[in-house]
Formats: sequence, structure tokens, C-alpha cells
Amino acid sequence: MLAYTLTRLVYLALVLAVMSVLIFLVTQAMPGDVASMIAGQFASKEVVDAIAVKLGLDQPLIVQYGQWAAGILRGDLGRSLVLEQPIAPILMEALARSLVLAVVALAVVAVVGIGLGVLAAVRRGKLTDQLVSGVSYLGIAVPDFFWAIVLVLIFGSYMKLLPTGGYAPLSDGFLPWASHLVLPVVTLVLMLLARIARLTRSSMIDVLQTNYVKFARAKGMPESVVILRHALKNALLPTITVLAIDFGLILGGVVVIETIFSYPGMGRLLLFAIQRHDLPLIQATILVVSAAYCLANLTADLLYAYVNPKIRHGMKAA
Amino acid sequence: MMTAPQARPAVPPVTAAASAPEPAPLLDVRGLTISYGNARGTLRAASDVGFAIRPGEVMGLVGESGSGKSTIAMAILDLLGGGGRVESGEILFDGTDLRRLSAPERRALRGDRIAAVFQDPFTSLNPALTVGRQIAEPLIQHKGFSPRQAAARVQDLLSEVGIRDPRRVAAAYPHELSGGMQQRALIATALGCEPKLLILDEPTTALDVTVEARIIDLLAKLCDSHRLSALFVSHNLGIVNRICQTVTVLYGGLVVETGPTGRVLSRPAHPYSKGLVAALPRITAGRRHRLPSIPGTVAKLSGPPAACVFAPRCPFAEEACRSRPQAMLTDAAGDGVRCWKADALAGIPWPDEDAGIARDPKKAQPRSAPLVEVDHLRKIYGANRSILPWLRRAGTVAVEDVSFTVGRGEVVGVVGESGSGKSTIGRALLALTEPSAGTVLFDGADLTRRVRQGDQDLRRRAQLVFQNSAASLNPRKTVGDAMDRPLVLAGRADAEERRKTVAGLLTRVGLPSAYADRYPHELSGGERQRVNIARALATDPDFVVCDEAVSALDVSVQANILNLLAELRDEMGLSYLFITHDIAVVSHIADRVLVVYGGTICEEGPTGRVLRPPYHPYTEALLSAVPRLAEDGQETPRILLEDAAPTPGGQGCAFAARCPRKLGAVCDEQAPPVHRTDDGHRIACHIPLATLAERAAVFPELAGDAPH
Amino acid sequence: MTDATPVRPAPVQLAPRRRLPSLPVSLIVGLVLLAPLLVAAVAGSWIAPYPYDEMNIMSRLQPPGAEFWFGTDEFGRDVFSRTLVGTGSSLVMGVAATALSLLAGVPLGLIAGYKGGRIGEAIMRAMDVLMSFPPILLGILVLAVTQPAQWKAIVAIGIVYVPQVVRLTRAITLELMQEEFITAARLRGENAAYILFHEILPNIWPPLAVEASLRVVFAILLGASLSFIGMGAQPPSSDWGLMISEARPFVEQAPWIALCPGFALATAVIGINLLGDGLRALLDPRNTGAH
Amino acid sequence: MMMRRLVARAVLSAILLSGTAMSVQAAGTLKVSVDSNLNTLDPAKMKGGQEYVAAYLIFNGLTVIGHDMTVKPDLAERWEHSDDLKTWTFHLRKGVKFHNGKDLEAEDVVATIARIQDKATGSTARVNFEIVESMKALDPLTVQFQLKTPYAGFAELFGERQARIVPRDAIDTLASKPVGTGPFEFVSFAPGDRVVLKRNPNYFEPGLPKLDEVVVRILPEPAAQVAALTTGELDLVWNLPLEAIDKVKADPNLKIDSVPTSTWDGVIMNNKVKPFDDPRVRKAVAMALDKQAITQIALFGNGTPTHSPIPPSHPYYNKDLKIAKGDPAGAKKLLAEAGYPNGFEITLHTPAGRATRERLGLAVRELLKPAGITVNVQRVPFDVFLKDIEGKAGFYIDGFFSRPTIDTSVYPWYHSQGSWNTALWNYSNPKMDTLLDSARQAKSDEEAKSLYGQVQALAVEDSPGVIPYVINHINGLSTKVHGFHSHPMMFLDLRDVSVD
Repeated sequence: MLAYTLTRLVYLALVLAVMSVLIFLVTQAMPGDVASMIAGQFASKEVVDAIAVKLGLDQPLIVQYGQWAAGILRGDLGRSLVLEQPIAPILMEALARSLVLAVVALAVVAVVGIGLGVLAAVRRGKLTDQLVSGVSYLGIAVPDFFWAIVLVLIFGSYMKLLPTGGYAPLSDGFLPWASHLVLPVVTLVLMLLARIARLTRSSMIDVLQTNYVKFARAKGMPESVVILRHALKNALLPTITVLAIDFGLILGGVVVIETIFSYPGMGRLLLFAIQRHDLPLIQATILVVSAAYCLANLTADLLYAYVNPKIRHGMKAA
Repeated sequence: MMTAPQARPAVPPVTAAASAPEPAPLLDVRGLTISYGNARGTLRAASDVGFAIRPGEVMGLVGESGSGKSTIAMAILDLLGGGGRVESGEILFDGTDLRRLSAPERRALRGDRIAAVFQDPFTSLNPALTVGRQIAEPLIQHKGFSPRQAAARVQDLLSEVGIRDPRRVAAAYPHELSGGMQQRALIATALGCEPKLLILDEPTTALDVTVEARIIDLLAKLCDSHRLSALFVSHNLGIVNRICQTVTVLYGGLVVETGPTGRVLSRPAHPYSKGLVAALPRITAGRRHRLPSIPGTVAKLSGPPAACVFAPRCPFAEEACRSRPQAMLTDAAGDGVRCWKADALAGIPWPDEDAGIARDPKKAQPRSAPLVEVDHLRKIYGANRSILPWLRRAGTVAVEDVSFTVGRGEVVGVVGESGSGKSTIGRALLALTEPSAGTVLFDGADLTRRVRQGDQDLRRRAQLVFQNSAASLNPRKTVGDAMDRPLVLAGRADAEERRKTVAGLLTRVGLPSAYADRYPHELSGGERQRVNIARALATDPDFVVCDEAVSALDVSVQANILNLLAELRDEMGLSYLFITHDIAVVSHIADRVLVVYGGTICEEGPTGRVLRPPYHPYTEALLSAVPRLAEDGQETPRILLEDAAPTPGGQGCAFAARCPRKLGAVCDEQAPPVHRTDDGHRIACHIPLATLAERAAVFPELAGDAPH
Repeated sequence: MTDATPVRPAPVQLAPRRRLPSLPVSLIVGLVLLAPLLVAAVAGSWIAPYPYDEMNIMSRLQPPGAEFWFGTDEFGRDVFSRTLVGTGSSLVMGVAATALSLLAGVPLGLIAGYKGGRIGEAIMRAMDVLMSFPPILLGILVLAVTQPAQWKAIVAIGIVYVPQVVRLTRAITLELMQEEFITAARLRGENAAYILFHEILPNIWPPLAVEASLRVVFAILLGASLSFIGMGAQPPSSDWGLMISEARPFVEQAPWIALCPGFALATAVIGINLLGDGLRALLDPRNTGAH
Repeated sequence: MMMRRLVARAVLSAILLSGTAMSVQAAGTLKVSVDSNLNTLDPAKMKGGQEYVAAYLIFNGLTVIGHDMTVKPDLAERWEHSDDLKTWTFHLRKGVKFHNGKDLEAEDVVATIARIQDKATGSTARVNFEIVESMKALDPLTVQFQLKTPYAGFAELFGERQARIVPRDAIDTLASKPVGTGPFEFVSFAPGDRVVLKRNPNYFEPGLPKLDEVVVRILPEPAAQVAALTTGELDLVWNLPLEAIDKVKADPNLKIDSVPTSTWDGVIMNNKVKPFDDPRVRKAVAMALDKQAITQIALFGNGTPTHSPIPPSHPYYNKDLKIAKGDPAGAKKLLAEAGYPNGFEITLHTPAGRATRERLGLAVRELLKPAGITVNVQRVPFDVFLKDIEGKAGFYIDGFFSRPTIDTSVYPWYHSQGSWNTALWNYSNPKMDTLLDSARQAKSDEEAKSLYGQVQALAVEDSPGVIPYVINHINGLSTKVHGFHSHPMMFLDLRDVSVD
């Protein structure tokens, strides 16, 4: 387990290093530039150049990358050119808000999705199963932004039950904070639920056909024990992996959700940075989101290894 | 179909020895009909099956794959899955018809009064739970034990099934245990609630022979000491012979014969039983050119039988057999047979196909240079030279310093258990894997190097016949296509001529040439194996490696294939390296035998020599573990090995850890010396040859014969 | 059997001959759902009652009715016509992106699986890096480099899904490499190209086809998402994602603008999903009719 | 168990009802929404309306443009100029303190303007102050400017959005921690989320402001803004999305407040780029565009067709000119004369994310179709638009905020030396130059009106570009908000505002 963890960490570091180079190069290749952006409409070339010099944008790429990478290693994500503030605190705040969204959504998806999946597997072929399948089809059939619009329409505009956008800090009180989370979370849940439910269902069906489940039944174990103790634990292994991937997906994919719900998280920060061509902010945001994504995957793999005693003991580094 | 269930109770069976009233059967199955339904129609897995098991009796339920034996076991447990349905019949357990009970009532019986052990210990234990917890579950469920009480009982149970350190095993996860240990744990689970009836569904099939012997021994003892009744489902007549008092033979979902084990196996009444017993390769049977075999493939029913199910394959069949279904004929002793000619056939053996021309062993001992020479072959898997220190790994030794030769026209058998490295040796001989050290010379040339340099012609002269006949054919290619390619590669441009060659090859392996247009999934297992052989022959090879080529086949089919391989060898002058775990098969076909253990050769010699003393201790154990039929004579005390998995790659003798005759530290520390006797017989052991020779023969019947 | 029914030979099953595959229900339902969409994709602009971009200020934001079946948008454009014409754009997005990812991914996966060693390792590590970007982010990153255009979105989505295709192809290849019929091919002296294209590829495409059908769904949704945030199809295109995005401000007064393309999208996604499920059932080796 | 369930239910219902719970908030807090994130709080660098909202709440200029669009004293209580209009002296209000407690001094004014003049600052107001020759603080409360050329509207320049006076010692941290003299003090800024301001107790206008706190929420989604307004989560939606006007009007708890502005969007044609180098082509485009229709499509009627940046609400507006009705046939004829009998195909760039301008682009595409001009609309991200399109491409949609004076609204776009003209359409007509120059020195309103009337006529005749409309500035607000008036410069004047 330790060797496995170490290996994965080394890989992670390598992947992140390569990613940082890629991110840096790609963002450099973006059209438009921050100096013109700051200079505004019809600024003359000399103005733009003056700003570029001031920002250090005139230095060779490799120097700029070196400074940037060295900064990151020190934990300094640089300064936003547009906001003229250190990026780290802004980013961390946005990340924290996105994380709240992701964690809550994921928790709901895990509980509800696994529950539905198990239910469908146990009632395989029966009405319950078909209902769950139908609902899950519906969930994945339309994109998240469509659900978001429908939810806004129903709960915000018609029923006026929930705020349809924005964010309230916890300092405003728990309820305002929570109420702002409901719609984005429900949208994310709708988007992810189907996959988890279907996956759990299919792996549950597989596990229910294994010999050890048959043997558990041959021991006279009640069906509830067979399902919850014998089958579920093994059936959840693939679900864990997918949940972690989903976690990363939420972090990266909240762009749309956050846009619709005007939720000030990472996704909107990134769009903001792209629109304003704030290179350091774009780079830092993508790097942090990708790192979070990688970490989520790593966590999933480690969790998978931990939950699976076959790997936990006598782990052979894959 | 007025059959046994009605007839049998009418004539109460009387035991010859005592006239004490016959105890009521513990399990009495009557008229059980089970079908599987799916979109394409229904399949009858069992038709009107009836048998009885008395208290304390172990009954064998034997048959080939598809005979319905496991289905019946599952029906008793109420665990039929996948669309299986009991159509009719009664399952009387202790006088109660289980079919009339509700599902919860049947569940309450399961694991408590009726316990089960299944075929595959590797998959029957839940990988996510500790072994102890899984054993304790029925105790808590049925007996109301507290977890603490249950834990204590688990330790006792584990000790009872022969596990030395029950505490560790109880805390272990299944994958940390060897197959034998896992099967013991399953048996302990089954015994936990002190059941009256055990359902044993092929409980040793997945295990190595030496482990199997230990488990059977344990089961026999337990059934005896606990006065357990058991239904023992198996395809292996030798094991049935060892543990069962009575036996019921199934064919095509019907009981064709039932009776005391000794009688059924020594004097089978039904033609199918005769064929089954005859087709079994036997060490003691002497060398025969051909094994008796049953033609055709196993029958499957989709409805009530309209004729004798075995008639299409039966050499004794006549018109009457094909026109009406057969009824069960029961005699006074409770023996039954479903053949109207049974009495007439009594004493008539299954036809022996052996032409009687014993193969001249001299032909197999050519004077010319050997075809294959293996010199100090070594293979290490999984070595890793990573830059990350914790990932560096020395690797696992699969083959450790193996040298031998295969002569032209010679059949060399390689016998060993799983993990012995026997398959690796085969793959190295075909240049499918690169040796870590040592050389493989094929017809004097270094095969590995030539193949690496792109010499495909040399490679085509060595071919492989696989174990898994299904996976060895590309599912998307017809049989003809699969066989056509080697011919194309050999540069035969004329398509018409190739087609003829393919047809010829198919005919040669006993298949209609029309099979060229079929896809693999349209063939039966035996047919696929014939296609496999035909394809191997298409490159016109000199040397064929048969890697467990008959292990996956039913006995009747296995005999067919063995006969075919023998014919081809004789006709085409082929050399075989015959890799198998079944020493009986090897003794039938091989001229010389290598006994491998832990990647090393412990014994090598002409087949007749290896089967006689002096033995390597491992060979001796292996031979003594071979299950045999009653007619093969008195069994000698078996040598039971530890379950411990072999640990190859050490300094000393690979077998030292499990050796019952281990001398001491020397076995662990030094590689054993090789004793050579006459006829190229070699034994690698620290025990002096003379001491080894003192041992009694495992098969005394063979002792007098002169070695080949 | 005491009655007088004529005696039939025992119904012993012979080895099955090739049978016509029984088409799975989901496949049929999927095709039925997709058929009108395919027609719309091909002939949308001919069957549409109005040009997709024709504005009519007099009839803007009209609710569904006889004149405009699904109402009009803020420019007075016919929503039904727009949705019809947008079918092509939306489906092409999914299909083309998937085709692209297959085109790039399958050869890479085959090489990685067959060759292994350093080349395989290099390919897989590169894919790891690519996979370390959350999908939509990778799309955004690719699109941010250039001016948005639909074909660029297709390329971006294609790139996003290359690693998955590579991984799947490699996994199947590795599995197949262990198969004995590959060993047999090596033994009879086949070269790498033959083994890859004649032995492995035919066995890869069924799982790939199933995978591809799912990828198309994801690609359509991702494409719609990209269009939604303005990085895919460009106005006045009537790509569904773009239509929904543009309908957002009017969703309360004129929900039909968003609902019509939304339902079309749902139909497409469900149709393709069912098609994929059906394909999976059809190509299952246990379904003996399939080759 | 029972208890737990009860609690859970309470929490659930509270969450569901919190929308209404939100409306109960501290008295005197106004919650305002703006539609896009603020890039900076440094006034010199501001470019967007949402930033100007903050600028006018936190800062003051020397002068301010009033609701009637005339210049009024702000930090300068009075000013005078020399007769040649080249020397301007401003007298600062006494006792004004910055939020950091420092007194406002003339040196702060000098530092502020010097900073705007610095090219590296990149302020869009820099061109305004290019006419400044020199400046100095005569005493702590007096500052004097020397101009290069006479300029009558110099005082108005200090009403410009970027020309907010900042303390000279806090310049470096303005972007994240702005310090001004305005009615509200900066509390916090969460990018993408909100800006929080609190009452400046030392504000120089006695009794003002009335509010304790202002929260500026950043809510880009129109639907979210409106929903928040209806649920009471917001009190005021600045620059209300045009689509939502009907809905707000229909709600008895809400109201609309709107004012005409001189903010305009334009169809920019570069007069030096083919085919727009031919005035007939430009004229044809102008003829084909039905301004009334465009106003409907792009603004849902919330604006007024116009000829030039001079709005119809302004006294100088030339009422005698006819608004183009859309004459594709005439346009076609003109095109044929210009050598395009079959029309031509061209790409029209629109900045992404500016809804009215995007709609304008699509309307242009449709309206030019009958005239034979095939327009491909290309939406580009705003940064790319600024870098590669604006001032460079041949054909695009752009837009400009109200300027403080008619001169600053017209001169830069039509004078051959005008800063925007040289970048936008490169239009040059000596007659126009003469008209504009004379207007700058017009001695009377009458004279100015006549001159600007001719300017408008010439602008229509030459059609350097098409200015289809000026936009109404609309705010949606709760009836609980009192004392609010929309400002034609589109900033939020919250000094007199109170909330129930």
C-alpha cells in the first residue's frame, strides 16, 4: 500500500509538471493579450507596450515559465493582472465555494445513486427497476444546463421558493447559505445520478451472480444480509472510482452550472479570467482545478485499494 | 414414463448383511423435473430424476458436463438461478417435501440442516470479509450465537478441518489463503451448524491433485465421524469411488443408473456407465494404443424424451432403443438402470477400439539427434528495474534451470501442479516467451534467436494445441479461414488447392469437411479441439506442444482426442510435448515423463520407470493421490502433502517445504543431487537412490512389469 | 407416454447453425427515436416551414400555435424550423468528434497494447496527462486558443475523448493479446500488421461500437455545453446548445424557445443511448447470431 | 429519533422558505445587482458600467454630471478659467476627508491626473487630459491647470468616470482596497460574488447618505437577477435586462425607473477598407437598415432611433432629419452604382457577451440580406475583440457610453483628427472638421444648436458608420426603495436613497 501510494504520488508530480508546461504554453498561444485588455479601446501600441513591460510580458517565454513555476513551488500562484491582487486568496475562496458545491452534490449522488442502483438490481426486471432506469435515462438525456433552466423556472420564477442565483456567505447565516446551494446541487445531482445508479445496478447484478453470494445464500443468510453485507461492499468498488471521477468532473465542469446560477466558484473565475485574458489567473485556475481532479482520482484509487482487501494486503504496484 | 419413483418404494430395499429395518431416507428426491427457459426456448436440465440418500450415506451424483447434476443440487438448495424452474417432483428432506415450504422456511434450513460446499473455493468466499466472519455467519444466523461465541466456535471448526493456526486463518481475507485452505474454510462453514445433509458440488475440481486428495480424505473422515449424509456431485469417477457408498449416474438430465459405488463402477449395467468407466485413462491399465471412447456429443433435452437419450451414441442400440423412452428398471437391492437391455448386456464390456498393436517403443527412441534440446532454461517473470527504488523487484522464478530433450517421434509428458512452471516450459519451447537464461535448440538451431530474427519458417515447424478450445479460435473467423492462413503463409497460392487441403485436414481429425464454413461458437468443445489440432497440423509441423489439451474435456470426449493425437503421432511421425496435471493421461500417451515441481524437474524417465520405484518423494505423493476405480485394485495408504503453496526460486530443493520425507536443513539449503538410473531415469533428491528404491510401489500391479 | 402420439426422435439439439440475430428491443426503439432526427439532419432546411434565420419583428416571442408550431424566439424566428435545421449541427458535433477521437485513439491504443514497452508507456503517459484535465476544461483550453467556431469545438471534443478511446482500445488489445488465437497466429508466423488488423481489430470493433455510441452522447452534450458558454457553434446557427443558451433570458416569458431544442436533444440522447444498449446486446458474444 | 426528524423537517422547510426569509435584513441595507464581474476598483483603470457603479459610490470627481446632464460642483466647490480658456483654477471643498482619514488636498488631484496621464496606467481617460500642458497645487485647496489649447468643456472632463480623485498615498492598493471620498466606504470585494460598502460617516454632504450599507451582488444571469428581485433578495437591479421589463412592470412590488441616455451602439464601417471606402456602399448600408426595426430587435424598443450620438432627448437633436426606414431597393441601386450589382459577402464581428450588440449584429445580417449583402456574423470574445477587431477590422458592431458633453460625444467620432474616428472609421470631411471646430468655440446655445444640426445632417449624408439608436438606461427596483433616480450617465446615485 505504501509503495503503491508513493508510486502514485511520483506519477502525480510528473503529470502535474508536464501539465504545468502544457498549460503555460497553451495559454501563451491564446489570441488577444492582457496588455491590450488593460489599455482598453484604441490604446496606441506604445501604451500597450508600456503595460507589457510593466507586467514583465516582454521577457522570453522560458524565463516567464521559470518564474511562474518557481512561484508555484513556493505556493505563490502569482498576481492577477486584471484584478491586481494575489491570485492565491481569490482562487482559494472560489475553490472552497466550488468544493462545497462538489462535496454536497457528491454526497447526495452517492447516497441516492447507490440506493437507487441497489434497488434496481435487487428488483431487476421489475417495475422498480424500469422506473429507476427510466428516471436515470431522463437524467442523462438533457444536459445539465437545461435542467438548470427548468429548475430556475420552477423553483425560482414560478414557486419563488429558492434563490436562483448567487451565493450567500456563511456569515449571512446558515439558511441563506444553504438555500443558495440547493438548485446548483440538485442540477449536479440530476446530471450525475443516472450514471452512478446505473453503474451500481450493473455491478450489483454482477456481484449477485458470483459464487460467494450464492454461497452466502447457501448458508441461509437472509436476503438483506446477502445484499448489504456480501454484495454491496464488493459492488461498490467500481462506483467509488466513478464517484471520484465525478468529483473531478464537477470541479472542472461547474463552469456551466456556476454560470447559470451566478455562483462565484472556480468555473466562473476561469471564464472570467479567459474573457479578460488574465493569463496568470487562467494558468493558476486550470492548474489548480486539474490538480484537484488528479488528486480526486488518486484518492479514488487509494480508496479503492484500501476498500479492496485483495489490493490492500500485498499490494503489487500496478 | 412410469419409472423408478413409483416403482422403488414398492420394493423396499434390503441390505444383504443385516435385516434391520431400512432407515427412512434422509433425502428422497422423486420425479424431479427442472427446466431452464429463455427467449430461445426451454431446456430440460433434469427429467423425472429420483434418488434417495440414507442417513450417514454419501451418494455420488456423476455425469458429464450438461448432465444436470449441479442443477439438481441447486434445486435441493432452492438456489436455481438464471431462469431455472422446478416443473414437478418432490424433494423430501427428513420426510418433508421441501417444495411445499415457503422461501423463508427453506432459507432457514439452508446452512443449518442442509449445508453446501461448492466447486470453486477461490470464488466462493467473499473477498471483502474475513474468513472467520464468513464462517461465523450461519452460527449467528441459525444458532443464535453471540459474535464472541461464534468466534470461539470458528476456531474449533477450523481446527477440525485440519487448519493448524485457526486464529490467523480466521482473521485472514480469502485471497491470503491457498486454494486448499479456502476449501477447508468452506467446509468448516458448512459443518458449523452440524447439518444433517451436505451438498458437495464438485468440491475438489478446482484443486491440484495432491490437495484434492487431502480434502477428499478430510471429507470422508468428517462424514464418517459426524454421521453426515452427503450428496456428492462430481464428474470424477475415481473420487466418487473413494468417498461415496452409492452412486447415481446422470445422462442428459436422466438417471441412467444407480447403485452401490463398487458395483456400478466395477460392473456398470447401463451402456453409458460402461463407456464412462472404460474411457477413463488408467495408470494400471497397461499401454494401449487407443482408449475406448464414446462417439458423439452429450445430449441436451428440450422436452420429455421420446427415445433412449443415449441411443445415438450407444454401440448396443437397436431400433427399439430409438423408438421409445426407457423406463427405470429397479432390482431388489435398490439398484436401478434405465436400459431394457441391461440384463442382456451384463458381462458384455464396452467395445475396445484398440487394434491390439502395441506401439513399438523403439520407434520412439531414435538414434538420430533429438528434435528439441532444452539446455539450462531459466525464466523469471515480473522483474522490474524501475528508477523508483521501492518498485524494483527481482521477479518470480517460473522455471529454474531445466534441461531435457525431445526425440523425433517421441512423446514427452510434463506433469506438475499449477504454478510448477510446466506451461512456461512449453511456451519457451515455442519461442512465445524469451528465456531469461539458457537455450532452446530446435532441430539444431536456436529457436528463440531465429524467431527474433524473423525466421518464421522454423517457427511453423513447432505448434501448440491449447487447453481452452474456445479461446484459441478467433470468434470472428470461420474454421476454414483459421486453417487457410497457415497455408497462405506457407506460400500456397492456389485457393482451390488450399480449400482441398483444409477439407483433408478436417477429415483427418474426424470432422466433416463442411465444418470449414462454421464459426467456432457453432462447435462443441470436442469439435473445437479437433479444429485446434487440425489448425496446428496445417503448418505441417514436426513438433506439437499439447498444453493441457484434454483437461477441459469430458471423459468420453477426452478419450476421443487422446486417440486422435496418438493416431496422428503414428501417421505423421510427430513429436509431442504433452503438458498436463493428470498423470494418468500422461501414462497413457507419453513415452517419457518429466515430473516438474516449483520450476525444476524432480524426476525424469521413461513412463514405465517413473511409475515404479524408486520414486522422487513428490512423484510418489502425486501417484498416491491419483483417484482410481475399484477394479484397479487395493489402494495403498495415500501420502498426503501439506497444502502450502510451492515456493520456487530458493537455494534448496523446491519441494522441501512440502516434502514428507524431508531430511533436514540440507533440503532447504542445497540443490538436490541428480541420481541417474538405467534408461535415462533421473531423480533429483538428497535421499540416496537406494533408500528411495526401498519404497513400496504405489501401483503394485505394475511392479512386475519390465520397464520399457 | 402411454398415449398413442406418434413417436418422435428425441429432440437432441445439434450444434446450432447460424441464426438470424434477434434484434434487441432497445435497438429498435432507439432507431425509431433517431429516424426522424436523422431525416431532419439531412433534410432539415428543406422540410422546415420557415428559413431558420428569418426574422420577423411583428411576430416575436409568439407562443406555439397554428402558424408557429413551437412558437418564435426574440427575433420572431420560428423555433420549430430552427430546431429542425439545428439537428444537423448538433448531431454532426457528436458524430464528428467521436469519429475524430476514434481515428486518433484506435491506432494509438492498438500500438500501445500491441507494442507495449517504451512506445506503449510513452503513449499511455501522454494520455494520462491529457486525462488529468477535466474534460470541459480541456475543451475550453483548446477553444480559448483560437476564435470559437463549431469545427474547432469538434476538434476540441475529439481531443478530449482520445484518451478514453486509447485506454479502451489498449485494454481490449492487451486482453486479446493473451488470447490463444493470437498465440496461434504468432506461431504460424504472422507479422504484426496482420495480427493487428486481421486478428485483433475485428474483435475490437464491437466493444468500440458500443463505446462510440456512448461517446456520441457525451460529445453531443459536451458540444451543447460548449455552445452554451459561447465556445461552440456561433449565431445565427441554430445549434441546440446555442439555442438553449440564447433562450435563457426569455425562459420565463417564452419557455418554448428553450424547451423545443431541449426535447430534441433529449430525444437524440435517449435514442443513441438505447441504440448503444441495443448494440451491446446485439454484439454480445452470447448472442450467437452476431458476426 | 422523533426529535431528529422534527429538526430535519424544520431545516428543510427553512431552506425552502429562505427565499422569503432573505428579505428580512438589516434596515438601511440596499442590495443591488450588477451584471458582470468588476475587473478592478481602481477608477483610473475602469472600463465597464458595473465598475463605474462602484466608482461613483466610493469616489468623487472635482465636478459631477448631474441628472440634467449639466456639470455641477463636487469636490471642487467652484472653479474659474482665464478668458482664453487655457488656464483653469479649481477650489476644493474644505474639510473633505478620504475614507482613510486623510484630508483631501490639491496634491491628491495633481497625483490623480498625473497617474491618468501615465501611459503605463492604461487609463481610457488619458486622451481627455492630453490637452493639459501643466498643473500644480497653488495651495492645499487650490489646483491650477494650464491647457495646450483653449477648451470650454474642461470642467466637464472632471465629471468623467475615470477622473475620480484618489489619495496620493494609497494609489498602489486601489484595485483591491479602494479609498475615496465618496458617500460609501469600501468594506470587501469577493471577485465574482459581491462588493460590500458601508456608509461614510464623514461624507461632506450633510445628512447623506441615508443608507447604512450597500451590497453590490454580481449576478450575470438575467433570470437570476429578476428572480432575486421578485423574491426580495435584491432591492435594485442595475441596468435591468431588457427582456425582463414586462415582468417587473407586472409585479406590484416592483417598479421600473428609466432615463434616456446618449449611450449608443453602432455599425462600424472602416472607411479605408474595401468596400466601405466607397461612400455609396456605406450609404447603401445605412439605407437598408431600418432603425426603428433595429431598435425593436436589439432593445425591445427601449431606446430611440437617432442620427448620431446626439440623443433625440437633447435640445441639439436635429428633428428635421428623417430616420432611415429601410430601403433595400434603393440600397441595391446604390450598390450597383458602386459596382456591386450582385451585392457582396462580408464578415461582421460582434463582441461576445454583449447581448444588445449581438442582437444588433444579427438584425444587421437580416436587414442587409434583401439588399444583396451577405453578412456572416462572427462572435468574438471581448479581449480578442479589443485586440484584433476594434479599430482594425472593416465591419463590426461596437458601442459607447454616454459622454459628459455634446462635444465629447461627437467630436472624437467625426473630426478627422478625432481620437475615436482615427481608430474606428477613418472618416474625413473638411466640412465636418470646420463645423466641429466652430462648435467648440460657439458663443451661444443657438449657434451651437445650429452647428450641431448641420453636423448631424452631414453625418447622415456621409454615413461614416451607422448609429441606429441611443439606449434607455433602465433600473428595476423594489417599491421599498425610495429616492432613487436613474442617471443618464448610468451610474448609481444612492445618496438620497433609503429603503424600508
